[in-house]
Amino acid sequence: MARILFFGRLRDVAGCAALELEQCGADLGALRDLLTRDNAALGAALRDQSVRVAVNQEMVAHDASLEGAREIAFMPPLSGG
Amino acid sequence: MARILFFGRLRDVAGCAALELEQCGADLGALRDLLTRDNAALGAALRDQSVRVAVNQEMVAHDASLEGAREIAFMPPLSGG
Amino acid sequence: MQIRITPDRFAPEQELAMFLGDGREDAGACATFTGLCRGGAVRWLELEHYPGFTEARIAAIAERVAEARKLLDLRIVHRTGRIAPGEAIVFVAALAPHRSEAFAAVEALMDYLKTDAPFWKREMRETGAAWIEPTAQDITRRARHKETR
Amino acid sequence: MQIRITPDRFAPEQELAMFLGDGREDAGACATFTGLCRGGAVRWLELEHYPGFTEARIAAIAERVAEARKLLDLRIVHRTGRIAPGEAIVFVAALAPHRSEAFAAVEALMDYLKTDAPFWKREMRETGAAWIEPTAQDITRRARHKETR
Repeated sequence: MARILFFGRLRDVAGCAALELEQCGADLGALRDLLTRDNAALGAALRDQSVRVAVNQEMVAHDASLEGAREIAFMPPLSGG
Repeated sequence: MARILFFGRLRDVAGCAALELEQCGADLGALRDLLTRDNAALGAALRDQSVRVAVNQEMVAHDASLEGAREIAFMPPLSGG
Repeated sequence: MQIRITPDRFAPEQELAMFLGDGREDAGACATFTGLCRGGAVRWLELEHYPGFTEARIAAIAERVAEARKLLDLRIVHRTGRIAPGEAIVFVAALAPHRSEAFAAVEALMDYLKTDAPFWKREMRETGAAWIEPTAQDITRRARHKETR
Repeated sequence: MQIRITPDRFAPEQELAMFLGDGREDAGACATFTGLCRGGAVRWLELEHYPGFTEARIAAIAERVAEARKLLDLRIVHRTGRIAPGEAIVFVAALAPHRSEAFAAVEALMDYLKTDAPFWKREMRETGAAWIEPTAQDITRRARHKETR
């Protein structure tokens, strides 16, 4: 069981802020394929190089393994201040 | 009649914050000579290149004329903040 | 060091009062920055963060800046949620023995917050909503500070 | 724009409150600097100025910086007389649409005040009094800002 979080404009594309998945796949590539199945626009948006990913609140590479992943966050370019 | 002001460490050397002079000389060189007569240390201190001079509250060069001078200020290096 | 992410309005002057309240005698310099919500075409801003993650990331960067600049104290307050024109979005204050470190720390932290802290900002305009992303200038400015990389 | 030279203690947070009080909606950035009297070997500072001349010189420089940086507002408060450790000596605040101008203005004004504003500063130590003059670093820093020359 894993929780997928979408922030900023990715939330608009996903149509929700969070998803609960029984199976999220072995790695981020597999998860993106899974999310693309129902929403092609979301798949494309998640593949953008500007999107950062955190697994269990740690930053990871775009092809990271999802072993032990409980929370996966997709983050478009950040902007505070 | 002119008022001569000494600031910062020049006041310590002059021994006073202000002097009133009937005649202050034609230019700054003459005034410095006049002030040196009674106080050699003050003459040397006033000739230091780091000392700035204002006449009637306007910055002037070290050899400025004192025509119309009512207030002559000798200022050692400045430091606020 | 205090880092606060809050949905509530805050007053920069109260933050400064609390920050300087201790009155340490080894401090010679306090630099601050307050980011304000501009009006005009913008009716309000919406700021979102990633609870837990955002705080942890900012704390890690803040500690590095505090160490690199030998700060005596540091405060960061960042609003989330709906922010109206004229309201403060962010307040950063740095206390140091001398001014160059205090200025450098506040600038480095602001450049970081603008480009790399986990916040997402949306401007609500008459014409609709627009997500705001860092400008090329923001990214160039940020690259100046090795301690926030 | 407000410039105040005062023998009275002042609270930086009150200055910031007054400075931001108008709540203009075209402002996006407020940078401030507070210079504090450090303790340790120093029992107190004595700050002297040249009444009339000091105010006029600071006002002329402040106007040039405000114009060069397109500031929306500017405030400078400077103490004179006897200043105890922990007390504020100087407060500078700049309001601008964007942060780079606000930071640049405050830094330029502080570099000017440290080296070229008509103030004379004496540290009263256990061992006697010492006049403080700008350091080589102060003078180098000041040379960065063409608008205050």
